[in-house]
Amino acid sequence: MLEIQNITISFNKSSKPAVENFSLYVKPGEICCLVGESGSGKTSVIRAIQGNLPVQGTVIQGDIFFEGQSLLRYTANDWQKVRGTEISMIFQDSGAMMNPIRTIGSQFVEYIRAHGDYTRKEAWGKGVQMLERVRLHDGEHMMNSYPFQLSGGMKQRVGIAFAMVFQPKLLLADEPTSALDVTTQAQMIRQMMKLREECGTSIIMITHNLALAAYMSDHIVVMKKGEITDSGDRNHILHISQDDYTKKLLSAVPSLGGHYDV
Amino acid sequence: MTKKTIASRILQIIIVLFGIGFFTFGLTYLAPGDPVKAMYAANGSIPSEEVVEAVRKKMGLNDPFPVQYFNWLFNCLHGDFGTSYSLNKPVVTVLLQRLWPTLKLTLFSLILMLFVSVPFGVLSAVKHNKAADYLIRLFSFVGISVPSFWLGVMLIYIVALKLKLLPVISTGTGFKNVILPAVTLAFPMAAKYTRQVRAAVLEELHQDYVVGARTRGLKESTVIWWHVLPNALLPLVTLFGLSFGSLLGGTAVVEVIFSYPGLGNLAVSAVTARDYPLIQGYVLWVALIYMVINLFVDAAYEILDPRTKVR
Amino acid sequence: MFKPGDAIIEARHLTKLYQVSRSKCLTACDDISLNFYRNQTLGIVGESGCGKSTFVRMAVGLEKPTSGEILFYGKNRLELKGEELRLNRRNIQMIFQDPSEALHPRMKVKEIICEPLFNFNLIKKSQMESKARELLEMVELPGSFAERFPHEMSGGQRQRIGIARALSLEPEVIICDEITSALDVSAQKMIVELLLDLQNRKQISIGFISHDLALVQQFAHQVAVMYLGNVVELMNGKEVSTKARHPYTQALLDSIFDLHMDYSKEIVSIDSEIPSPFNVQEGCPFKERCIHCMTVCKTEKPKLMEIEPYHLAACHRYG
Amino acid sequence: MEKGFIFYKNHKQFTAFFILAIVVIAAAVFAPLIATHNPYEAVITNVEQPPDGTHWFGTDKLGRDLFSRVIYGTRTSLASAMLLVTITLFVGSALGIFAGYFGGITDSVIMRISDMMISFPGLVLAIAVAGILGPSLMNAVIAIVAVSWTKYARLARSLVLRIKNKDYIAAAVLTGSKTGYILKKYIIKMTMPIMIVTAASDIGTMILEIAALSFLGFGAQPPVPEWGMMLNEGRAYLQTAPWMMFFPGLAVFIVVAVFNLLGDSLRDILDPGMLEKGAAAGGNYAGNTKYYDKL
Amino acid sequence: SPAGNAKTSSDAAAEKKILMIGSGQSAGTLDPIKAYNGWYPVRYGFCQTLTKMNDDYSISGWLVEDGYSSNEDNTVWTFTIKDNVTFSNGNKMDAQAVKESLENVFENGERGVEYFTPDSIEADGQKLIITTKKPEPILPNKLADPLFCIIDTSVDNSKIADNGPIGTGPYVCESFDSATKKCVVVKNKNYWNGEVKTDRIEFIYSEDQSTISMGLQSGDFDAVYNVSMNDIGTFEKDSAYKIKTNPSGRTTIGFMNQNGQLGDKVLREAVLQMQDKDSYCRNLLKNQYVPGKTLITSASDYGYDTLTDPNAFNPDKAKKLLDEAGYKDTDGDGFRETPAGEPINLRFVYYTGRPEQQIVVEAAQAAMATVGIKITPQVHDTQTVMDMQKTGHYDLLCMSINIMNCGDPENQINTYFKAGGTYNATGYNNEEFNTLMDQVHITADPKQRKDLTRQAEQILLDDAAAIYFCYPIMNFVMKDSVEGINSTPADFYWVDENTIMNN
Ligand SMILES: Nc1ncnc2c1ncn2[C@@H]1O[C@H](COP(=O)(O)OP(=O)(O)OP(=O)(O)O)[C@@H](O)[C@H]1O
Ligand SMILES: Nc1ncnc2c1ncn2[C@@H]1O[C@H](COP(=O)(O)OP(=O)(O)OP(=O)(O)O)[C@@H](O)[C@H]1O
Ligand SMILES: [Mg+2]
Ligand SMILES: [Mg+2]
Repeated sequence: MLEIQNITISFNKSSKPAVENFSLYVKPGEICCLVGESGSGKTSVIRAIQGNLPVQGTVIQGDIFFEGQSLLRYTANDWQKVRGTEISMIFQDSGAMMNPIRTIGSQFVEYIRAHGDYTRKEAWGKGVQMLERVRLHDGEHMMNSYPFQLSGGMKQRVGIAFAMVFQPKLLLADEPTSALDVTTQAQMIRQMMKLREECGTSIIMITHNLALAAYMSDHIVVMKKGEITDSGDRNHILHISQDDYTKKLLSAVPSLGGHYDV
Repeated sequence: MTKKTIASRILQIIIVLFGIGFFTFGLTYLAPGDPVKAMYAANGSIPSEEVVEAVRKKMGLNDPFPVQYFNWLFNCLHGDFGTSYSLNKPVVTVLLQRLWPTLKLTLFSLILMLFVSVPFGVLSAVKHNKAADYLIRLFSFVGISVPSFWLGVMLIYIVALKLKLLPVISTGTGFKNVILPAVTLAFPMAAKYTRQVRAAVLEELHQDYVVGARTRGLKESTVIWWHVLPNALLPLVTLFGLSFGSLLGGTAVVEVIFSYPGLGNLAVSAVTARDYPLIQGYVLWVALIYMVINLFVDAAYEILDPRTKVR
Repeated sequence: MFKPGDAIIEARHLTKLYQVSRSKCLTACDDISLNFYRNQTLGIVGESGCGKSTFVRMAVGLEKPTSGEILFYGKNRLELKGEELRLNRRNIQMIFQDPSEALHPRMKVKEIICEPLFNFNLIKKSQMESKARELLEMVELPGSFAERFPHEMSGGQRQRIGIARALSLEPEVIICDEITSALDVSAQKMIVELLLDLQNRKQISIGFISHDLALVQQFAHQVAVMYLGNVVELMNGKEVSTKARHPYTQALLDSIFDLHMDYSKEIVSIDSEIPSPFNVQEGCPFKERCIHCMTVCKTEKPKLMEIEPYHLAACHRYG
Repeated sequence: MEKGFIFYKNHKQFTAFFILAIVVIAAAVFAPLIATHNPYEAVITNVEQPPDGTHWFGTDKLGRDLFSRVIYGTRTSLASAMLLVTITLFVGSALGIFAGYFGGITDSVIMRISDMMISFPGLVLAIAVAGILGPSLMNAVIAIVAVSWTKYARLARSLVLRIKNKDYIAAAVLTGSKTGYILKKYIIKMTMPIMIVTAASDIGTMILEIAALSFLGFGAQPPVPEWGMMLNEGRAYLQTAPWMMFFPGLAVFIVVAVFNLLGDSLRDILDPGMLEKGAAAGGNYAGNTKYYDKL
Repeated sequence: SPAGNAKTSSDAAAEKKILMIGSGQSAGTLDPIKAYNGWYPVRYGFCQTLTKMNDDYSISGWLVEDGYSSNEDNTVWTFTIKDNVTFSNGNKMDAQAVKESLENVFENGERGVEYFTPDSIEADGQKLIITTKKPEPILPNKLADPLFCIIDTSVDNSKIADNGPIGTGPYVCESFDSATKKCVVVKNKNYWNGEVKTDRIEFIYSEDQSTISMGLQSGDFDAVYNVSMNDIGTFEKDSAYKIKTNPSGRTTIGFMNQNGQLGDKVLREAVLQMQDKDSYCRNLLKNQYVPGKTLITSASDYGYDTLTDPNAFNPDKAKKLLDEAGYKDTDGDGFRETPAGEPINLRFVYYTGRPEQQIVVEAAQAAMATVGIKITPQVHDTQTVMDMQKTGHYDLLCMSINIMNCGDPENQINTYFKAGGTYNATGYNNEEFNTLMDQVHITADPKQRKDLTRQAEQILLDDAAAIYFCYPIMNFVMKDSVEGINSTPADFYWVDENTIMNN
């Protein structure tokens, strides 16, 4: 489905690349989590897949294939077609990703109609339906709300609703829960898992919560300083891996019932 | 805006007007020169001391300051701003005569300014650091640095005198008469706003919601016109109201150059003639118009920006 | 262990209301009583906006409570004013959440950490360098950092500077408001270990605020769980994962992803949103989201009561 | 020296404009050395001469050398603009900082006065004040100060409000800093750079405003060489002696341009985003500061 | 056909004769008695006065027959009103109408008494008898002032300020905009003195001199009143325009306050001898001003040619005078101090209203600097300058005075130079001069009046009393095709029934 072949991403010719020799293979319906310390290049990878690197950033080596086609050779037009339909994205703050002075509904309708042949009314109905699927109970009311009127958890669920409309083949998520409280985080994760079940969507998610990654994913990639230091399934990472960095990360995660030696 | 905020704003306007009234009245009270003599001088005669004294008494100029102020205030509240020394007419009549030409000029130059600055500002931001951007920036740069009184004179010289395209004198009532003054007024403003629009659009282009809109696969034109532009122009709305106000005042220079029969021109001659009632009336009026316009603009802003509404 | 006599600060019935607009009143803290004991750590957990920061800001004297009192060794600290208050401040220090916001961007590290000492005339100008080094050493940073500016350091390093500044006055109580939430897990671990080490050496009282229950219960002697401006449960830190009684605490525990959890289990979560803190209605604050909600919960607000030794909960089920 | 070079490399634009500004200031300071003639010396037999080898910009209606008058005009304009900016900066910042930091009744009083001033189109008040006090350069300066301090007060206040709630101020309070010390070390230290940059980029505008007032006859008085006044004098000679209008106009344009460019590049160095909005907030009407208060 | 259309429209333009006149002066009211500049009803051709001032400042009848007369002591004047005069509304103008019009001036206006105070005005058919309280030897002169223009007071005049008066002139007011001060006048169909040649005249006002001359160049105007000295050259060179000029009754005077350092006659003489008035007028004022010499303008025969100025331009003599009197630069600042060692800094006050003032003041300043006398020009508004003149708070003060405003200078000379004159604060007081002026007042014979006045003028010259800088030349510039517009010393007679633009 998605195959990243040995890419290197550089922001600055003279300094060390932000991401080096990164490879990843994602099967349909697979959930893959990227973990690692801040600045290790996780976001850069996701943005590269999205064709949305900051202007200075370029993929200087390697290639990314989506459904067998090289994403790096996509034109602006190609991107416009694939974005939001086959590849969707959820951000840390979905609210900020929406126009602050327009209602959720108007943006939802605009989005749906940009990619499909729907009347305004059909699009609206579809939007309401999607919002209710992510358990935002009063869909109509949500559609008429402005982003700033919603709580963080609601906004994130609206973000998922947006990402789900066109049943994307690939969902990219950059720390979608890190700004949320634990209870809301749990709601959110449940929605994402459901999306995978219902649409067979593959998910690549960035998180710094190792336990969360372990719970969700079929595949975990540990990154450090732009390189993959470890990767494998949950069992491998939690119990088998001998990688120092992985071990260090695991030991730092606070655990219920655990105690510091004081 | 809720009724309460509107009411409080109106109250604020009234308080400010009182303050301004007190301020201008106080200033003219303290100003050198005798208003009676000034009044006579404006009529070309030199009164004897007895006449001056008699008139002072009649006009209440010998009363203590608070009495004078409250008399004046009382009259103002009844719509009587006194009689202009130099024009021998009620201040209100004079101001009303000049109001419309100035409003016309102001509105016309604002519209002109918008038609230039919005497209140019957006173009400049979208073509950031490309040739078009540099060209527009150069234009706007010249615009903010060139003195309008110089520009106006040059426009008269070239457009009216040499090319004979438009009349030299702007005293008439026709549409043609307002073009040159409006262009002179609009040019520096357009330059300023082009910069503002550019800066605002550039900033908005870096906002997360633009990334969001793009990741949803919206067309770039949709992103610019339906997402970026409304957000960029919104904060300019308030600024716009302010400009309207400063235009009302700033027209003085341009009106003088073009002999345009507006409020600014009137103010300048009122000052030269030391026509205190007229100066006071002018200042109060312009402040009032200005504040009312700003009230409307702020109300418009609140309607346009949903974030200002309470949940 | 938590004898009232050992308390350095006793916060009694602190309430804080914010008048947001004419008609709207926000209850940030509602009748909170918590004590800070010598050589003990009080952990405070709760979701964002539940009033944790408001409480500690009142406790350190950055904010005036609407009602209630704060006793410092039995004396009401709220009555202090002017110079007296300033001199008293050195006893209670605070470390802030965002390390980049808490340091003057245009002051050098040595100036930042020695500033408190100059404020109380504890050192002379000439001693600045050596004192700065000493403090940096204490927070395990090389002495060369004295010459740096805040932006020349990483988040974890900056947070250490914050700690050094707070400790420079050798306070009796030090309060940490989510000091690790801007850091990644490894940095978080190091900071927490450093604090505990300092507590061991200097017998200070620590107030540690976090939204991460797992983190807090690892080292706090006492844990207070807050919900919508109220303390709903107060218990021994070691017993959180086993003895928590309040339905909200349990919901929190259920929502936590833990490395040692059962990965096959379904996630349970509260589906509703946290109610608005404006114009709080009567009854238990948790009533809308509680699975055990009873009729009494809707009308009567439960009091925080001792349900077993050193374990308090505010729930009608244990009333 | 080394440092200077590095600065130049990092801020080429700024350095270039800074040098240009220095050139302009030097022209003002060394006007007596640069000027070829006495700017006041009237040679009655030599009036309205077009530019030539001896009179580079020609002569004016009294046969005075226009080049020398334009050069001396730099003095007048710069001196009054600088004076204006300095007074406004200090009065405005002081009041703004005071209002922002102490809040309460001080804040209300200062801000209400500022509301009053700001609900005035600037030039209107300036005309009124200049008219009432009588025309002179000093009165023009006073008039413009009277209307422009509010902008600075508002900007300073909003900056202070922003800083005031920062944790580092809280930390300073907690660690026992005295109020005076906090004001000096924190508030003033953090606000002043922005205030000064705003002031620097206002110099151009101020020059234009003074020139405008002089043009209307409410500013500099003859025979003082001042550009606005020279332009007004030259207007009557537009057809017979266009150079009387051209060169002072060019001088205003160049100097205003240089200071605008300097201000712009200074902003770019300091913080591109924040000042634009800051300035906007400074000129914003009382009722609607919400959006800008975020700065 | 299109050509035909074009022809008809141009025919229409030719048929309806329209004239555009630009001016830098205007009034805010058309009521002749309300404002000091109430002469617009006459300028715009609505109204006429009983008498008229001729180009040689002599007076002749206009609405009255020429043969008016007075009694012995000039207190009773008898006029005969012309028989065929009608107001523009068709009403006949008889002595009764004139009487009412004149009474209106004194009843409703404030300025009448500045001219004369009537004891009674009697009307008898076409005969008008005015009796005054004091002797008024020059009453016919005074009646030529537009203040005394004759209007029909029998109609409702409450809106006279905006609608214009009903007069006897060749035009009637169609519209007047007091904001723009634009006035449109149309032909008076009932005009008493023949057919009016132009159908419509628009008077357009702009206070900016250069704008007005540009308007003439661009074709916006057909004629312009008083093109400024800077622009007149452009029209002189261009044969498409013609220029009518006339020397006016005005004098630009520099008063010297003898209560200060200028009390020393030597210093005054030096100041006078430094003034190169010929050069000022030639180089700075573009020959649009006549170099001054005597108080009364060269355009009248009050002795400009015959009197001698002992202090004519002579810089060397001035320098010698100062040196000898002990004016030396003792402190080395480049300027002389008084013999007593006090620094000299003479404040020269002027106002902006008249373009030549700033120029002559600045020129005088520059000239005095060359002999080491420091002068500081100070500009104020007219009112302040008038106040200063009254109170004497100045060293030098520049003022432009229309000495000949009534065709006779007596009033003005007394005001400014006689001891006790309202505006004489210079401290000038010469017994001989005062006696001469007293004599003038009771003299009716014009020739004798002139003689006496000349003698008084010579005394002023000998006493170095004031600087007479120049006399302005007024002009009317028009397209070559315009006829019937003239520039006159009286300055009130812009248009008449013969005014026309030929195509
Ligand atoms: N626009 C940019 N210009 C230059 N360098 C950049 C840019 N964006 C990212 N980088 C650099 O690339 C590297 C990787 O950044 P990236 O944002 O991908 O890390 P991350 O793992 O997502 O970090 P975090 O967990 O903090 O989000 C970092 O060293 C960063 O400094
Ligand atoms: N100055 C203030 N004015 C009005 N409301 C305030 C103010 N400060 C805090 N609040 C409100 O009080 C409530 C408690 O805020 P507080 O900062 O104490 O929460 P918190 O538990 O520290 O949250 P977080 O985990 O996000 O830091 C919130 O709803 C907040 O919006
Ligand atoms: Mg990232
Ligand atoms: Mg907090």
